[in-house]
Amino acid sequence: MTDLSPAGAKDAPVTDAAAAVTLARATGSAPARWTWGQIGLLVVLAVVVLFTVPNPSLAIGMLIFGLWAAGLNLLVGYGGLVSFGHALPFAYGGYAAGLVLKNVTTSAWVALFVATVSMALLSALIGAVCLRRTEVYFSMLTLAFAQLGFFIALQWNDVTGGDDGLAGVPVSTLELGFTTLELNGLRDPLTFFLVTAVIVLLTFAALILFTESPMGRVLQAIRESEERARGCGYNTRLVQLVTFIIAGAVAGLAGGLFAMLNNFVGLQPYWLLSGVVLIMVILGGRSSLFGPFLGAVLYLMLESTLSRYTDSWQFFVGAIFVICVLLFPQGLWGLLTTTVPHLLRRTRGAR
Amino acid sequence: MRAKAGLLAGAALLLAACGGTVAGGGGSGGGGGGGGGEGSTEPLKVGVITGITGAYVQLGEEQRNGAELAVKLLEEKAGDRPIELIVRDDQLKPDIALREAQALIQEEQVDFLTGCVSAATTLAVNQIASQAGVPYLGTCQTEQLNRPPNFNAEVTYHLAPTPSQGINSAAPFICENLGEKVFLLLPDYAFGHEQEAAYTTALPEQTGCSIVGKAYFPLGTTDFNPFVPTIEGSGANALVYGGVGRDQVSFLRQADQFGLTDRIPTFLTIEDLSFDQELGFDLIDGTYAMAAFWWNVDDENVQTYVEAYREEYGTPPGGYGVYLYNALNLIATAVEEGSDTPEAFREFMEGREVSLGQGDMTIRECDHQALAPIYILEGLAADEAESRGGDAEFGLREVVETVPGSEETAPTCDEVQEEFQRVG
Amino acid sequence: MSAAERVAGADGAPLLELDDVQAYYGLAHILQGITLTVRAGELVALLGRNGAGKTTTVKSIMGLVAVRGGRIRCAGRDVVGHATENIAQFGIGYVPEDRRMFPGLTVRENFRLAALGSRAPKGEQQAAQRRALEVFPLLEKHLDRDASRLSGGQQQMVAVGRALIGGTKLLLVDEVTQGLAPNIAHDMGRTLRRVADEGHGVLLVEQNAQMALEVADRVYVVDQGVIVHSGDAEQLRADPAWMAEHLQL
Amino acid sequence: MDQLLSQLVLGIVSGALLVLLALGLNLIFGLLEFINFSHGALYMVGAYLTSYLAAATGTIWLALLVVPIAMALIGAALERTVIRPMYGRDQVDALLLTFGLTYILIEGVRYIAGSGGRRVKGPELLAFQVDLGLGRPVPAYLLFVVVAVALVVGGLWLFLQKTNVGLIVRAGIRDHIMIRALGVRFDRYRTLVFAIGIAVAGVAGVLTGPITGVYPEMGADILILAFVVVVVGGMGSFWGAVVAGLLIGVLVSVTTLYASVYAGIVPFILMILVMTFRPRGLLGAT
Repeated sequence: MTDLSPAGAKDAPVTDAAAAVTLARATGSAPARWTWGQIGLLVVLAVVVLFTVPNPSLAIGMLIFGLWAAGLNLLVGYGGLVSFGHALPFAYGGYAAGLVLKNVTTSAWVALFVATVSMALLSALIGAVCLRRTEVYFSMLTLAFAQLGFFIALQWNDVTGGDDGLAGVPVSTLELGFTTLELNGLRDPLTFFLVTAVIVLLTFAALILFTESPMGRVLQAIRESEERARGCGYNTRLVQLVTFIIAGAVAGLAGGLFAMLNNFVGLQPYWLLSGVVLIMVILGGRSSLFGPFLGAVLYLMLESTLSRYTDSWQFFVGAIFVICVLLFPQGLWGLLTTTVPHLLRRTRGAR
Repeated sequence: MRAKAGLLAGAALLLAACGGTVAGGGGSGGGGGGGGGEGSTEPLKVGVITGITGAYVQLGEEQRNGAELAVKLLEEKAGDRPIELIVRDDQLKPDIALREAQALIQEEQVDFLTGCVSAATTLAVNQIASQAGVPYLGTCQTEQLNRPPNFNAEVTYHLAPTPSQGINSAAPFICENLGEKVFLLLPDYAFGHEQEAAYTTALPEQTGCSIVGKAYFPLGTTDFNPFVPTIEGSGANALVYGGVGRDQVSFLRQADQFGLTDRIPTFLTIEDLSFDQELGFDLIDGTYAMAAFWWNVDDENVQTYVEAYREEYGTPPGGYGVYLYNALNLIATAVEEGSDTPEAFREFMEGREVSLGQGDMTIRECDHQALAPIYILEGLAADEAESRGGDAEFGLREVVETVPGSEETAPTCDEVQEEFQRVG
Repeated sequence: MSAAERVAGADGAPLLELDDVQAYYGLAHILQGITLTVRAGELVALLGRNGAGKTTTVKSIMGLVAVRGGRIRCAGRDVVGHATENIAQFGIGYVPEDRRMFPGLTVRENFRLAALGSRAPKGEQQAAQRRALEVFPLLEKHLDRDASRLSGGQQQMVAVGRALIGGTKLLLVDEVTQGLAPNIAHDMGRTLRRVADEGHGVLLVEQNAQMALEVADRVYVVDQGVIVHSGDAEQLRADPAWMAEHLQL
Repeated sequence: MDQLLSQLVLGIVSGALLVLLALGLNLIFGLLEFINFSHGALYMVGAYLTSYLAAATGTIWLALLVVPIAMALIGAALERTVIRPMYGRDQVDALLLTFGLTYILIEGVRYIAGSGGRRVKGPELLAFQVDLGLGRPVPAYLLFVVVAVALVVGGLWLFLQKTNVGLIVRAGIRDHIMIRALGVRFDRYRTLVFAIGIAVAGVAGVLTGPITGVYPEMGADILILAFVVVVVGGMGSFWGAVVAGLLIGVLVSVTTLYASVYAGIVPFILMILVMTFRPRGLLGAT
């Protein structure tokens, strides 16, 4: 609770937030040059997934869950704000997109726009309440809101379909000016995959842009020491709120895509789902935006592969979590950033 | 460091080994059903999606057992075609059910889909089946599967009874034999709401019978103590409990501690042998339940199934495996007769009268609903079990009334048609 | 055996020796070579501006900051790399800059904790607590009050008293006068002087240079993580020009 | 009115079990500084041990003695092996670790004991009902649970207040750096506190068995509720956890009477309100 071991506020000659970020980088996070390289990595990952994952909807799901987790990592890894309720924006985005597709128009643009923007607005409200507290209290408040959302989704049968889920979401269409694509994840998974990949890549680039922007840097400074960032004259609450909104909007977008993929929005315990996405983030590594994609891919692969061989697959998933957290404190991303340069050096040395 | 690199390489290999189909165009959605026509010896692939992890594991395991047993008894053949059973876990989560259904259709190119223990997952699977044009035989009790907007006459079949079917069959018994002032204690999700609708229609139709109170308990409730005063305060002389599985075990245990079940006869909308065993004779004694299957029923076809099941798994089957047993038998027979396309299968199924694990059963034409007998069961004390024709270990209940499956107990086809027209 | 002999090292070697100590917070190189010594019976003041590295020096001695270079020896033993609790058991008493009173614990409980930490036999624990009260008799009547609710001056007494309990040879005192009224600060200074006279070594980190110079035997001045000046307190007191230059008085 | 009173009594019973879990969580969070997500699973393990012991001996009395000790040993072993490396690392790492432990424990138990639940027979001695003058009799076992919880809570409080170890634990919750600087070997107290927290969860597992039976997922839902209790009562506040546990038990129970549908969500609404108006919890230190 009282932790004074890191940078004692008085002695460290750190005078501005940007310096704090350099400092944060140095304490075990990713080297700076990976920042934009992450987009390249994501393209590579998407291609690998495209050609190797046997189940198309699983492959598409990996991209969507990855985006969801990357957005969450903005809060967890960059902002030090651990949300226990990130299933809420995802589910909300699903319902919003599903309802639009069902009742208003089958345009994917409109559905995704509504899912993203309305979730951003909702996040502003929820964030305003949750961000009044920090640490565990913040986490528990997000959990409470997620439970509230779950309760509403369960009870508001007429709109959400209750625990039966929102069924019969029609196949959406994507107008591109020169052509109109039908987004049917089942009949034409390749189109759906490519469209999702483009949306995910663009959003991912926007997220990187945010982390590299002055505001993103202040966010990381707040994680290191909120007091100091405030002392430097930053409105820390506002920066955190903006981040919360972005993370919410990204989750809303991911949820919308997921609803379009399944043509269905299901209801399941939100705290469990929130736990799953958080695990993807931690497993993948918190110090980058790409890490959570790795986490999502690994988690979904474990889940879908292991469950085919043994009923006790969750036992092995649990064991893998424990081993990962003990052996690779930086997650898969940390493994990558320490191993790859090392390998490169070795190959170069060999020549 | 070397170990880490090895791990990374291993992960990449694992990925590559899976062999992708998104790009490979393997996903020829709607590819199922085609099979190979008459005389083909291509394997008949049946996908089973059920909850092998999650709250109702026992039911899911039983469904898998039922399916595997059927395949074994069919000697793994439907006519000349070998039967290949592919079982997947939906964790009781609709989005997982969706994914697994998609995987079964796209990767495995299954010809038929079946299985489910919860309404939410059945609707999810049905939707994928509907899009892909693969016949789906639902096996859990829900009102929604073969109603608009979910019902797709091309592919959807429902082998388990709907809640209203059972409740209509049981209502006269409840009012005549248990009590006329009924309290409903129901789970707060779709299954409970469907029960409420059915009970509030069926019970007041009986002379002198009324509902004096109702309460919903949230999903995952295990502490039922707070409901006891409410129930007792309502002046009810009969209690209907609508929860299943874990909830039910907790409820009966706590009600017993209060002596509630001694004072107010209790009727269970759903029972299953696996939960009965956990409850034991002392808690079951004096309760009543209805079921679409009971292992002790005196019927030749039922007993064939029960004996085979006991031999294979050591215990008599509970209520959920039989739907899968029936489903596999129906599919195999249809394929054997050459009805292996979705269209031919529909023709085969509509109006079919068969006698399988549940005894005599009809699949009616209008909504593809199976009509099978509903049994009213009385819970026994341990010393009564054998003397009343049961089994010292598993004879936890005895059939006190059999209501044959009929058009009247389910919503009639006219009512169903009306609903279809109303929705459009 | 005099009090001074009781606490001092047998051979008269320094109680505390820092030799070219380097310490970092992340990448920031905070201590860039601190060298100083404290002997038994000596009160040494460590002065410097805000952010110069004073508190970090004390924390690095206590093992609360990772030392990445140089040596720290206490009573002839290397302490770098040892856990904080072990360092404390080498006979170092630590008075942290913000007193850290354990909210909800009484004064008596604070003393009892210190005695437990020393792992001395029970009888000696009692004696140690009595000695703390001899140094600060005022605390006697507050023994059963929540220490975190006492006045600032009283809290400092508890913090110092607590640090003295349990075989303490060397006292590290960080910003003890912060937020105290001038007369109370001077009382505290005199008390620390007395503690040193009894044979303890005292390292006093201070911003209040005036008070420190009054009671100290020797003075080190630290700036940007390096000792920039050291000398005899008495001489420096007589040198206003030096004071003005180094301490911005 | 009668009904409301009985509802209050029953609320206290449910609350009492929550209190036990919340106290353990609270102590562990206080001293080890992470949220122990495996707390619910360990509670489940305790309940399973009880079910086997009770089946072997025919009663839960022995389990009441043996299970807490066994759980304390399990807790200590876990702390020494997998939890210790988490100290000084981000809280989130401990979250993943304890999440993983939860999976391992639940699936491990399922593998050994099967998916179905097991019955635990309540003591014959208490198989009667007591008339508290509320119009309706209450099962004696439920009253026994309340008494047992009260004893455990009282014992824990005395331990924390009156013993040297308790003193160190209380101080460590406030400031574990300072307590080290006083020479206290803090690590062994972390082991001890984790063991105690798990032992108390084990007691809850023993007591719950005869009420709900035991099953692999039994820890999951109640764990979330126990977190809510900790936060509502105030992180690190002993009596806060007790008061909040009873309050939430009663609140859920009374809501059940008037609007059962809302019973599940009431604790969370309460938590949002408390966080808004009393950020440190009902009895949390400011």
